[in-house]
Amino acid sequence: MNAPQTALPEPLAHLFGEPLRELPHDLYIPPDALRVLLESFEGPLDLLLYLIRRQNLDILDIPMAAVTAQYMQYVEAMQTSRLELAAEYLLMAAMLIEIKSRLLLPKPAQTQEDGHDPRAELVRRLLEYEQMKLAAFELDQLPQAGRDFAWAAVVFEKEAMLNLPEVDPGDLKAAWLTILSRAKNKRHHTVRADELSVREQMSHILKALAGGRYVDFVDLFDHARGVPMLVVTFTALLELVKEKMIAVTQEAAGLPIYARLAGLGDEE
Amino acid sequence: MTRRKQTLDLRIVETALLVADAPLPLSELKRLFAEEISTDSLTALLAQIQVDWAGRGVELVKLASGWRFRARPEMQPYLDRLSPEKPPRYSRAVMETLAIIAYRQPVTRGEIEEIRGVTVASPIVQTLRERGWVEVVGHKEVPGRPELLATTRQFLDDLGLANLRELPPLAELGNLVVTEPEQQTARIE
Amino acid sequence: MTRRKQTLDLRIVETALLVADAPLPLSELKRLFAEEISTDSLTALLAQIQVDWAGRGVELVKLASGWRFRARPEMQPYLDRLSPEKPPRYSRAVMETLAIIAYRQPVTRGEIEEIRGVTVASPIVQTLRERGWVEVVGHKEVPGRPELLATTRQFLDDLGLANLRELPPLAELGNLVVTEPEQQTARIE
Repeated sequence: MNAPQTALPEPLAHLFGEPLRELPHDLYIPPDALRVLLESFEGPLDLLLYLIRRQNLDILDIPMAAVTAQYMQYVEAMQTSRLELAAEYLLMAAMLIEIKSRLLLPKPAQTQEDGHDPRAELVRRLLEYEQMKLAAFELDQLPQAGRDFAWAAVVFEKEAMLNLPEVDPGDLKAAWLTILSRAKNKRHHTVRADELSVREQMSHILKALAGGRYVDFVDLFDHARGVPMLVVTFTALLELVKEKMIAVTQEAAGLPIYARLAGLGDEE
Repeated sequence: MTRRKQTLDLRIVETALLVADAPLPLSELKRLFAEEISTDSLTALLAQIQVDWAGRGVELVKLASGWRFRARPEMQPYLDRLSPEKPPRYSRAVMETLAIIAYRQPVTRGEIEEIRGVTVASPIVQTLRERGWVEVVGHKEVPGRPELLATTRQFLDDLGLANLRELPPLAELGNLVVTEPEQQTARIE
Repeated sequence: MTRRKQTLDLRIVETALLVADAPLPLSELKRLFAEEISTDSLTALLAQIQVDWAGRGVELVKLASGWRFRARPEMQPYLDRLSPEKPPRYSRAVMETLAIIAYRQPVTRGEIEEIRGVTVASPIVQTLRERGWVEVVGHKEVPGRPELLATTRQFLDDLGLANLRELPPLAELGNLVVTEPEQQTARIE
């Protein structure tokens, strides 16, 4: 990074009581860039890796003093710039200082953990993190649907063949049963076959009178269909009159009786 | 245009059309190319693609809103096997309304509502009328002159019935429904 | 199989794959045919389609959930001209979390945090779940019963992978270090 050598208005940090006006040369970052750079780290492990890799240090033989010092400089720079400092950074700082101090202490003779390096756990974590960091980079290089390639999307316009629901008489019965089971009083809802034929004939008569035609009462009866049908038709006519669906008129006794749809004659 | 350049242009247009989720007008297709492409050249490319795809299951068609690849209708029988559509069913509201019209006709909407205990939305009756199963056969002479609804000949045909009496008799349904004994004796018979 | 029959079968499979809005597994493709088709015949058809499409802008690929046509990544620069708003790249935090879930699955959030050394914000996992790349596959039987996260088939599909083994190989831990071999053996247990 080629940094412009502008004087920093305030000490970046204090190292051993001395104000640090400039970050060490290899560490120098223009103040504006500091925030961006620090925000670009994915946490303390990432920052540590950066420090180690940047100085080409052997990760398996981290010079704890140097790395800890550098790390602390960054952390202090973060505090000076009033960047929101995540607890993880401070935790890592504590861990680094602890490792450093344990390395400085003479090893207690009796509890000699043979060859155990206090740095081992840190190194393991750094390597594992770096492995995943690289894997993330590799994953991001893979062509990604939507970003790097598009799926084929040929349309298939289904023939506007309206698929109508099928209904069979049993469905009607089932529907009626539902109504029945819901109704408090099913007295009105019992329909018998003979009643149905009356109701069917009622619809027939209404259709015959469609458009407000006057139809001779006699013509509504179809003698070919037998006496029971005549009775049904008569019952249907009575029911229609009673339910105010048709009107039956006769000008005078002996003249033909006419049936028509109710209400229409009054307006015409 | 060199032959090679033309092949690349063809591939680009073809690919764009194969992945587009909407028809692409010429103006859009032109944006595929950094250098300007004339309408004639583009139309020639599209015509060439149509020729390339002749005899396949997918064709390039020109629609009002642009060009688009689509599966030929002949492919429908095969494609239908992938997603066999379940026959749709009428909602309970439609079936109940139909049952009431069938058994209680001629009947007004108000009467249907009385029996069902809920309002009958217009689309329900509309559905049945559009299906050709229900028609208006008159008006009842009460305030508002409500329409009288009845079933049609087509309804009987579609359900395979000769007449309404062939509908399942409902009298014995009483056995299937748990009600108080006194209510059962109160039935009109 | 007659030549003509084979051409028709090719067209049918090709059309179904071009039209499908998700990868089609062999089991699904078999349903295209009324008569039974052997896996070998079907695989041969798919291989033939791949040959037919060689050198074009769209290719047939085998993914975790089945076969699907997709535009070659080389075509993306052209396609991007049609829709300039590219989906954003995921942040490093998202990609690192995804990598840990992909390579270490099934894994808890706590375990991800341990590897990354920072807390994993909920929106990160949420982003991956909404994309359909990560799902909860169970709970770890430790206090708090944290969710176990794993990648989905769609994750593999969207990255053009047939299975998890096709993920880029992890860098060997030893190779991460630029040192003499003897040091490596000395330090890493």
